[in-house]
Amino acid sequence: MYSEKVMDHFAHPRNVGEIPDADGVGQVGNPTCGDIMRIYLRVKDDRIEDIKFKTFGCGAAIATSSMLTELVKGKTLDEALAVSNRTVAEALGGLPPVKMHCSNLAADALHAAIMDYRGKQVSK
Amino acid sequence: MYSEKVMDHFAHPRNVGEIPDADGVGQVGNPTCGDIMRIYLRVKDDRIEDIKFKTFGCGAAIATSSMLTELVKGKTLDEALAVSNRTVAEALGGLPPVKMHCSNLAADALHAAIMDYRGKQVSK
Amino acid sequence: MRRVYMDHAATTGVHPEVLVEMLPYLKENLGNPSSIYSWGREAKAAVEKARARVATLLGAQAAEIVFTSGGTEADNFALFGVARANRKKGNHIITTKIEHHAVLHAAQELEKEGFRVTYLPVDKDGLVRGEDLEQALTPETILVSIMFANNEVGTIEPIGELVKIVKDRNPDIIFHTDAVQAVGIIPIDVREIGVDLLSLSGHKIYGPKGVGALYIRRGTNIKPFVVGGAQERKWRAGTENVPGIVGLGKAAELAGIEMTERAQHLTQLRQALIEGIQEKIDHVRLNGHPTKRLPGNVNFSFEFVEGESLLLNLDLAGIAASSGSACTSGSLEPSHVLIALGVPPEVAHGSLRLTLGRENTQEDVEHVLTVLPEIVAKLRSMSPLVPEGV
Amino acid sequence: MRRVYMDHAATTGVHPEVLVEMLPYLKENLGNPSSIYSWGREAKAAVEKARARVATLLGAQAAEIVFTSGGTEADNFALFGVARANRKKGNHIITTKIEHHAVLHAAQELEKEGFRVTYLPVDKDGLVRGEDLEQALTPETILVSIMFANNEVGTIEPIGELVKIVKDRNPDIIFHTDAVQAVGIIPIDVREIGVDLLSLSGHKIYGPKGVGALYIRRGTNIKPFVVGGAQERKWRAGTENVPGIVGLGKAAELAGIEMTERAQHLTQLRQALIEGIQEKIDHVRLNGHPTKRLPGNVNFSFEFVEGESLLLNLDLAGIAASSGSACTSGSLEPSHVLIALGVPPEVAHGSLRLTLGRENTQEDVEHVLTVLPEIVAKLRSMSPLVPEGV
Ligand SMILES: Cc1ncc(COP(=O)(O)O)c(C=O)c1O
Ligand SMILES: Cc1ncc(COP(=O)(O)O)c(C=O)c1O
Repeated sequence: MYSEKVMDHFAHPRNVGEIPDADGVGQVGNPTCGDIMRIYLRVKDDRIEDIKFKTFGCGAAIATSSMLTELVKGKTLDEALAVSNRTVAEALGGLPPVKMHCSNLAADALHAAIMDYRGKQVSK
Repeated sequence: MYSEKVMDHFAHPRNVGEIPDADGVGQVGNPTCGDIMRIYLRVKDDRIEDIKFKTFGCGAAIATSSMLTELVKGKTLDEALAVSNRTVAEALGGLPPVKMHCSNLAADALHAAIMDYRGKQVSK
Repeated sequence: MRRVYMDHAATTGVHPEVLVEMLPYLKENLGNPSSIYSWGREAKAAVEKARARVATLLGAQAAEIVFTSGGTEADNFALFGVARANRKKGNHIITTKIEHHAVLHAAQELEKEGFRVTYLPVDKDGLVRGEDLEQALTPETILVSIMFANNEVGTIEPIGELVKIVKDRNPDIIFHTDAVQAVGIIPIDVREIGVDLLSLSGHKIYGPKGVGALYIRRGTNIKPFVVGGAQERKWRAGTENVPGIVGLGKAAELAGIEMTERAQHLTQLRQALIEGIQEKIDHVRLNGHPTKRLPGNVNFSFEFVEGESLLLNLDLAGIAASSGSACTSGSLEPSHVLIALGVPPEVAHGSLRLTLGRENTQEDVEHVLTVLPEIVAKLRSMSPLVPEGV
Repeated sequence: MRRVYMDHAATTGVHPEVLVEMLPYLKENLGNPSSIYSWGREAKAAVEKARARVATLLGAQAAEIVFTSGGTEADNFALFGVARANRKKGNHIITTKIEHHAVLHAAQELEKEGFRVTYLPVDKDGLVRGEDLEQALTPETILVSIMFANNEVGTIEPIGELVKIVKDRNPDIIFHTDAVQAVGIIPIDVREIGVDLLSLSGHKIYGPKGVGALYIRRGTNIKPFVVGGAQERKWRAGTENVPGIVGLGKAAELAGIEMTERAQHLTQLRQALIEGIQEKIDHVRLNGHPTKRLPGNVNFSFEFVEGESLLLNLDLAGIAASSGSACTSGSLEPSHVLIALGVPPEVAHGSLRLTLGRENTQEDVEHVLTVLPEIVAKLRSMSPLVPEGV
């Protein structure tokens, strides 16, 4: 069902956890649908210095969260915003069609986290 | 499908053939239904001295014809009239249900032959 | 790596003795049972022997057993066959919210054809309440279909009592039970419980996949579902799956002989598993009835974790299990059965079904009890749903 | 005693190489293809491999193949599925008088549901005439179902031309062909002939009984027939018959590889049999088209004798054959196919079908040519229908 790359990220997820006092936090999904992703960001000089995630969801949800964090770590926020759910799925070598929609939300969570960060900057 | 007894009469039918100048001939069935039985009688002192049959039909039709001729040979005509299709089927150890009706007509053919004989007697 | 198969409610392997009886019909004897020559007659005799064996297991007459291509076809046959044959008598059908999709989707199709269908609720343990059934009956009701035992949570319904409620009201109402998960596992006597129709499937009882049967009580008004040739006394067309039918017959025979022994073994392992999980893992919920349950069924919800990732981790550890119905693992909806039991959707997502079989051992149970708590802990450490302090 | 099997149109044995590929799925691998753990994934991969093999044989895409429980279900699926899905577009269906009962009885059921069905006649060789089809088409026509090759008399219909007639009139009319007797025996390319639906069955091509498939051209408007779980991309519910499907896949592959060779072998034996019978027995009639016929089909009527007693005598001599359709041997009516060809009923009763297979030899043919004339002579000597002087 899942590619080897997906299974690798699922079995050994990168960047799991929380960042205490994160600069930005974003969450998407809802438990009724079976998928929730939360992304924590540490931002420095407009770059993602650190990123962590917590995910409740299926194999695809966990693997996409992990993959996303690898993809964007060290990127500028604008570069990170250019990463879409599709980019993440492609980086994983594809996902089963049935999983493309609901379990492939990690980029959305990241974007929410970046918005959260930017919102806080403005209100400072 | 058929009992051993049926198969015995089918494979080795008794009294097949014709009686030239028979005293009575009876035929039932029609080729469209797939079964025709013709019975030839030689009658002496109101007894069936000889009996032969010709049958076009399935295994049951041939076996019942053969069985019937064995059952009635030597019997008086009244005794022979008491033999029914059911008697024949029972003497064969039963027939498949689907064959009970259309292929179990030998007694009817015999009855027709006896009627033919009696008719001829009257008109003599 | 130790491989542990605990998904016997999804499918079982073929019992070696079953395979032995099937093989001649995959090798030497190619006969079509409808043919009158020797090969055909031998195949026919084999099919009839299998029919008698299945009938014996159920306390039925051989002529009341019709072979189908599986449990799903048997269920479809029952629902479509009864509804379409009795349309003039009434247009109301009663079933439950926890049926297998083979019944539910057939019922939904019938709704499109103009039938009215009542889907009975169940209590928190998955039991249908007699009062609910009683209230649902109308003069228009022609068919009641209630499963014997649920495939996900293992709850065993009081079918005998439910039949009585229906027949007391109107003996003409046809009662069908999907007994795919119960036949051969727990005792069933069709005369005693009084059902008119009962579905079963080969591959749930160590028979082959692709074969099942519908028990049709003599005199039941039902139409054939698959039509064509005159096989199965015109009840089910199509060249008979001779090896499959022979396999189902043998599986039924073995199930009858070994039922008590198998059930004891399964119940013991089941209790060890249930108690072990409850002891070792917090925030769990046993789904289904605590005692009125199939001997081999364990179904838990683990809060804050999602079922598929649980299954994948178990698979990486060599353990085969399922989350909700195996037949719907392609779906993203939480199990309709758990929702009907009142389990909140997010908890339903975290359900795990472990179904035991004859070859499972105490060691298998211990293996699961070692591996599972670690996996749940790992997933919870990644879950944004875990509240502070858990 | 020499045993000669010449009823391959009724069913074939399982090819030894087919059995070899099936066995792992009856032994070690018990997986349910819907399950996500390793056993399930392996079973799924095996099913998909089989699908690709069947698709290759037909020139289709793998996603266009849906596995069923046999040819009958595939035919029922096509007829009921299309009619019920397209009811709003029209209520007219066209088929022929010589279809298998799996199509005919489905059509009759649909008549009861309010559809109008035209049963096209055939010429004396069993061919459907394009003009008849053309005239039968109406603006209400939603489905045309014409078999690829007839199971009794072996006549091969000009399906490509018939499809063209239909599609030229209205490309939305769905064209189904029951190709159970043709797939794997003669070349078929679904793209080239342009059919929308095509039925096939495993046990006619050295695969197992109880499995078949329906080719569904992408985009065809059809409803599922068996409903329930989400198997076969929701086209056909029910736990997959994994060993059966694997067997069908292998059988399809072998049929593709060996087709030319097998057909040559069969055609040679067929001609020897036809010529031998015509030479040795008087008052015979070859049923079906002299050249447009399946390579393994021989069908004769022997005047003045009845088919069942012919079969029983052949069986006593170790020869397995059939009279009319094997599926209807329980019936007493003369074959509807022969009647449609204009054979008089009493001659139709005397029909014998000998269908050759890959293991038949020249010696088998000679054996039949020795035994058959004696049997016919014996039965004729007992027949009241033989006219004087014959
Ligand atoms: C309760 C129940 N009914 C019906 C079925 C369908 O049976 P099958 O897979 O043999 O079609 C199943 C199993 O999948 C089941 O558990
Ligand atoms: C032309 C034709 N269609 C359909 C069928 C039915 O196939 P099955 O026996 O696999 O259901 C057969 C064989 O019996 C056949 O010859």
